[in-house]
Amino acid sequence: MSATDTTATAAGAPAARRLTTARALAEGIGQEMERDDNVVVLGEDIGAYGGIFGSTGGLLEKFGPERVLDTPISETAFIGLGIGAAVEGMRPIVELMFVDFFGVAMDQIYNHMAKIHFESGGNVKVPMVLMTATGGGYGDAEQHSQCLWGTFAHLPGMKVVVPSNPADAKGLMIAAIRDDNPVVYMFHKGIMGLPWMAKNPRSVAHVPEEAYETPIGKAAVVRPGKDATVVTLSLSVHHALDVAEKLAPDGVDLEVIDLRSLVPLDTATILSSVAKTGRLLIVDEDYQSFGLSGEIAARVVETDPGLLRAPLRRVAVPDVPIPYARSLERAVLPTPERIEAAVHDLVKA
Amino acid sequence: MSATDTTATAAGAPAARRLTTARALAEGIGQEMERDDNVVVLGEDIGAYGGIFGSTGGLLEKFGPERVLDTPISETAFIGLGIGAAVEGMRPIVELMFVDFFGVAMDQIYNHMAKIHFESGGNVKVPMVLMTATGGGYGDAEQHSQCLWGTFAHLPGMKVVVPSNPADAKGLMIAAIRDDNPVVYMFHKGIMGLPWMAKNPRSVAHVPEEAYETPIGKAAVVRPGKDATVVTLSLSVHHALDVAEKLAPDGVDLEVIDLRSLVPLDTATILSSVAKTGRLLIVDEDYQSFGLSGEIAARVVETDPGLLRAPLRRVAVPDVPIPYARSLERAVLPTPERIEAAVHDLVKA
Amino acid sequence: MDDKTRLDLYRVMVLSRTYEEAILRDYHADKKPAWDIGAGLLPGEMHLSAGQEPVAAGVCAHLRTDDAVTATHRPHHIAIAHGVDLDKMTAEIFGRVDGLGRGRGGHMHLFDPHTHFSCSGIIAEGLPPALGQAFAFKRRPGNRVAVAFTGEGAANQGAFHESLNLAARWNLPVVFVVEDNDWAISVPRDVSTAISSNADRAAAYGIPGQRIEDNDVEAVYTAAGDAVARARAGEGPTLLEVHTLRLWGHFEGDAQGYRPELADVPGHDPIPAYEHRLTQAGILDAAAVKTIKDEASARVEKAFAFAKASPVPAPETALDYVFA
Amino acid sequence: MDDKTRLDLYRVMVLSRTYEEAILRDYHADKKPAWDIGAGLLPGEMHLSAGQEPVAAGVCAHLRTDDAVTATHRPHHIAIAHGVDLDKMTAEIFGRVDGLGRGRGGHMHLFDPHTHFSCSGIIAEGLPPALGQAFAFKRRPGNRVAVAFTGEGAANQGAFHESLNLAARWNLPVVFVVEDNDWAISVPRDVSTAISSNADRAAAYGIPGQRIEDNDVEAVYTAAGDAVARARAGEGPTLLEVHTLRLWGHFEGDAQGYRPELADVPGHDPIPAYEHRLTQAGILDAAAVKTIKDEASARVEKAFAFAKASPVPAPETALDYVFA
Ligand SMILES: Cc1ncc(C[n+]2csc(CCOP(=O)(O)OP(=O)(O)O)c2C)c(N)n1
Ligand SMILES: Cc1ncc(C[n+]2csc(CCOP(=O)(O)OP(=O)(O)O)c2C)c(N)n1
Ligand SMILES: [Mg+2]
Ligand SMILES: [Mg+2]
Repeated sequence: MSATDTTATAAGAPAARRLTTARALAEGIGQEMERDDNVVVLGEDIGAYGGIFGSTGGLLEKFGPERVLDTPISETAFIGLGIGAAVEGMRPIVELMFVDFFGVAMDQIYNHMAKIHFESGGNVKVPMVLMTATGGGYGDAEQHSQCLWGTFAHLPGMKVVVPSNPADAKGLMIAAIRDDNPVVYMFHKGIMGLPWMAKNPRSVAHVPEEAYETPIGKAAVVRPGKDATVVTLSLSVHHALDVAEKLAPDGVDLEVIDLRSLVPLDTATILSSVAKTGRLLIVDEDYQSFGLSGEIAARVVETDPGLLRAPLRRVAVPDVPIPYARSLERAVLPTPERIEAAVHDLVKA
Repeated sequence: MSATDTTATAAGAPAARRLTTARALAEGIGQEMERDDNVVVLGEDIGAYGGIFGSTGGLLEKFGPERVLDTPISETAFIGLGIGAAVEGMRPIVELMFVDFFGVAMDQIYNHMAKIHFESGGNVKVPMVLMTATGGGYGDAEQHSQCLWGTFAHLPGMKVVVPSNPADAKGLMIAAIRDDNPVVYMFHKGIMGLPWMAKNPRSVAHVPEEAYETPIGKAAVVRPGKDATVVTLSLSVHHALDVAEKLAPDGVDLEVIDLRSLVPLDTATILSSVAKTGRLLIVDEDYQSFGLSGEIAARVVETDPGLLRAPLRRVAVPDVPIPYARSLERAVLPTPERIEAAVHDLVKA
Repeated sequence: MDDKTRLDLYRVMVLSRTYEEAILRDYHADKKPAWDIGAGLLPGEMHLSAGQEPVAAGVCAHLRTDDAVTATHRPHHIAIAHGVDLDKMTAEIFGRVDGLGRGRGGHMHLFDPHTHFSCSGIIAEGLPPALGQAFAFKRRPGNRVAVAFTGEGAANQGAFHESLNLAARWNLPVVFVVEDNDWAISVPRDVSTAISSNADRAAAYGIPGQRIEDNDVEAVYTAAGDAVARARAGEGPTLLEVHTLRLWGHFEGDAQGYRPELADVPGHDPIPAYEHRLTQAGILDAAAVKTIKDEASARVEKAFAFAKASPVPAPETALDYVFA
Repeated sequence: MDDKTRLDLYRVMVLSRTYEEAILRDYHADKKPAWDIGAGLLPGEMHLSAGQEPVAAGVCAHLRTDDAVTATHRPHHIAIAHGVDLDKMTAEIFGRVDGLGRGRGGHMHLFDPHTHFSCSGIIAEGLPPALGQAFAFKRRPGNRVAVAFTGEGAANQGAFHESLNLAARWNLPVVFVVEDNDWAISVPRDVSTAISSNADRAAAYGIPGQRIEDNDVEAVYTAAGDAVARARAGEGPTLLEVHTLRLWGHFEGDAQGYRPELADVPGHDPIPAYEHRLTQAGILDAAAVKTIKDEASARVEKAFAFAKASPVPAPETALDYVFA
């Protein structure tokens, strides 16, 4: 698809400066590249194309082919190359075009990138960012629509961050680049504000001009509420907020938590919210079983099962590959409709 | 290591016929190969060597190199070959020597083996068995000691079975071969009864001579009890049983559930046990977070959080790679000591 | 090469092109005014094969219905040349219940047990399953073969190497066909690949390798004939690379700003060129061209009508077919 | 080739062999009577390099401390030849706090930032990181190089192909060294590999490839010298394959029942052979041999003493070092 649109600057004050998530992300990378020569970007179609989802738009023009490198379709080789470069003190950002492709290079990722620091007893650091696109909802079917963050979060040694909006996308990328650990940075295509994909209204928003870090490991309570807690992340945050706004007039007051990072997971924020509301809905676009939603449930009940005054509710992909036909894809994704139905169960339970 | 020991037949009655898990597994494969020419075995060192962990001992001698094939170290190619052969109606058993190596071939496994049936709308079946060794406890460190069943169970389209003893190992293998779906068969090295590894006493036991199926998707209550439920699998079943026997005299009566299969997961058996005991300990040799233990917690509390009269306890690998030094490895594995300590917490809570 | 064969090659190329033009039309028709990849009758990525017809036509002309073919994310021309049912294929691309996969798979996941055709959206990962089909064929009567198609960009993926070595070592009846259209999305072949011809990589596996230049359907036909014959005769795999042309973008919506030679591309369209060649040879004339194109249009229209008349899958069936 | 160089090669080979013999002793010492892989001072798999010393010695003789080396599951001879601190390496293999990885990694996971040495237990997966080290070196002064070692079995793994293509295309200062010891555990090279020399695979990447026969340390030295010089000069990667010998089992405990030529193996031990050659050449005599072996034994004894004196890691520290 054609490169992402340029900054949509609202008339006047830079305070009102609005960017798409894709632009904010690329801006964060660019600012770190200016600050530190060791930051380079590698991947497929991240140069002239600017990244299939716009994550590297404008970087080649600005930093040249020595620091923004298009690779062959050899994920094992170029992700491993990133690891070796990081071991030697560089800070590579390597893009895996779609997270769905992890299976061709997972050994470098989980047996090397994630374990070298531990195996070396802390003597070797691997400060790299593995950036990848996630998610469905646009008809790309089984091999191009997955989230899979549960798969990465299950394996020790890598941090996992998942932004939901432009400001966090920039701040989490800068924090990831500066982190001395490998960080898997997972952006959902649906939050990028791409000109060629249905945009959620919050995919273009104010982003501070200067470089800043959004802390890794800290969730955000994006909507305070008292009746029930919705723990979610990425594109689903926007569905949850939309449902919350829709139900507010009926007197249903939802608290919405945007996890922002899975590893480390901000258990404290989840627990204090559930302690307050006594009701928990987890909304996750990854596969339901053996993943994120289960882990959150466990963290709550290993603290105190009494916190839950109603049965846990989960809205996730029901352990089925993402089908192509829209009617089927809609049925398995965590849509506002499914979230609303779950909230009704939860609050009347 | 040298091939597994031969059948240890107890004097007299075939009823008392005792096999190691490795022998029972190989016997199950052999009986199916006799029954059906479409059953073949592929993998590294599964021919003359008989499988590094004895899973194919004696099969080359019996069925020859046309049906028992040593492969190059090309997991993507030979697992994919298994898929294509299965698509054409064969029933290949493909061994991935250690599950730790999944990362070099995961795309064939999860994007192809597991999804083709769904993508084809049920028109193409992939009846293959992916057999792999799991687990640590013998000093093999970060890249050769993992369980990772949570990783496979999270991804839809493959059944996942995990035997804990000789009779189930044979029955689950036969059921897996006859199943029209891809089945990931994960055996722990510590249950195989290998002559060169510390044996647990239950790794040599009676195994019926004839071919039989152990149903996939059905857990076993291996020890009934009333005070607390221990849900576990694979080698940890034996640690749990040992702890249960040790604590019985002190009046602690544990119910131990051997899951045997993760996909499908026998939620009903777990729920009825927890409904009875009100106390749940999950023992899992896989990484703790975002995996099996969380999923079980979620299934309980989405049914009824009131079932849990005490906080959930988990004994798993605490989100750290498996270290080499024995002192450290012991500290992270679900040892009887850690299980016993958790049971004490659980029953006095 | 006889006239009938040449006409058949032309016919297949025309049918394939007519098909892609029809998809192109419907794909964009209802994504306006604000182009949205997820909108309309045909959501998702759409990789069309215009310009690459000579590869599919020349290779598949040698195949029987019971031979296996694995294709890539750009599969339509290959499916058509191998004789996949056009109605069911189109219904699948439209996500309907009468599709090859009952609407589950879509355009990158076409599975036809009848013609042993399949494809995958993951680069080079269609090769290993082709080995397995060849492995099964080798153990049964019929001298069946498997053909695995892939792009030149895919030839740098590990699966390519592993598959060629294993096929060669086990002497499997497989033909590997690399469609070199010069581009992997925005990355030119010389940026990604250390050598100029992937056919030279055959030597790394001790098998014959041949590169066919100029997108020449008859040269493809000849080379593929030898390769398929070798495989049928039990002489093992062959690697072919065809220098072909990506007439359109990588996928629909690709502005191709990265593509310097864009202006010359239409001038290299292989179909008018072959039409001219056959006309010069006196095998074709304007009337025959019109008949062939009309037949193609009629066949494609019928397939599209079938697809559009087929029901959309019911949401309640979304969980079906995960397991057999 | 001067005498000093030849003596140094011999010295490194002897040190490496002396080291492996000491590991062998301690590995089996306390696994009796019922041999248990998990028991004793050295638990887990143990892959020893006896017989392969000529490869490590001949290649690493050309390296500087700040050049990078990645090795395999069979890393000791390479680590020794590259000058990894023997005390810390031994402490790591014994799982002690003074080890290279504070006892976390063990014998397949040796990381030495000082000599830029690392290894991995996953086949062929040590190659991609070597590319990254070379990539970093290329952007900095010093003409540093990276050498990636791998076995002949590993040459059929996808990572091998991807790494050679990328290194060649980006003209990285890397030398790939394939140790062909004829076996991948129980699978002979001709069962796994479609061609007889992996050096021939260099042509698939447009880089020089050379096979060195007869486990000849001096031939390795010469070939590696050229390869390292090319890399330092910015002329890109080279692929070398050395026909070497696995003198012992794949790992300790391997009965090698699958190995027909087992009886002849000891006769091909490269160390007595080189000793003889240097003696014939008048460079070595019995006294010199004794001195060199005594020095090696003393060095190894010191390392083992250091290791055994180092504390076992405290269980409370098991969760350390997951993150920086
Ligand atoms: C393993 C993997 N990596 C990356 C992609 C994304 N991708 C899809 S098509 C494509 C380019 C393929 O180029 P080529 O093989 O030449 O085929 P072409 O598109 O030119 O027909 C890429 C990189 C993928 N689908 N799978
Ligand atoms: C990806 C992967 N597959 C399989 C293994 C198991 N394995 C360890 S060593 C080995 C044989 C390696 O042979 P080769 O590369 O020739 O090295 P050698 O052992 O002969 O030194 C195998 C198959 C592994 N470690 N990694
Ligand atoms: Mg191409
Ligand atoms: Mg070898």
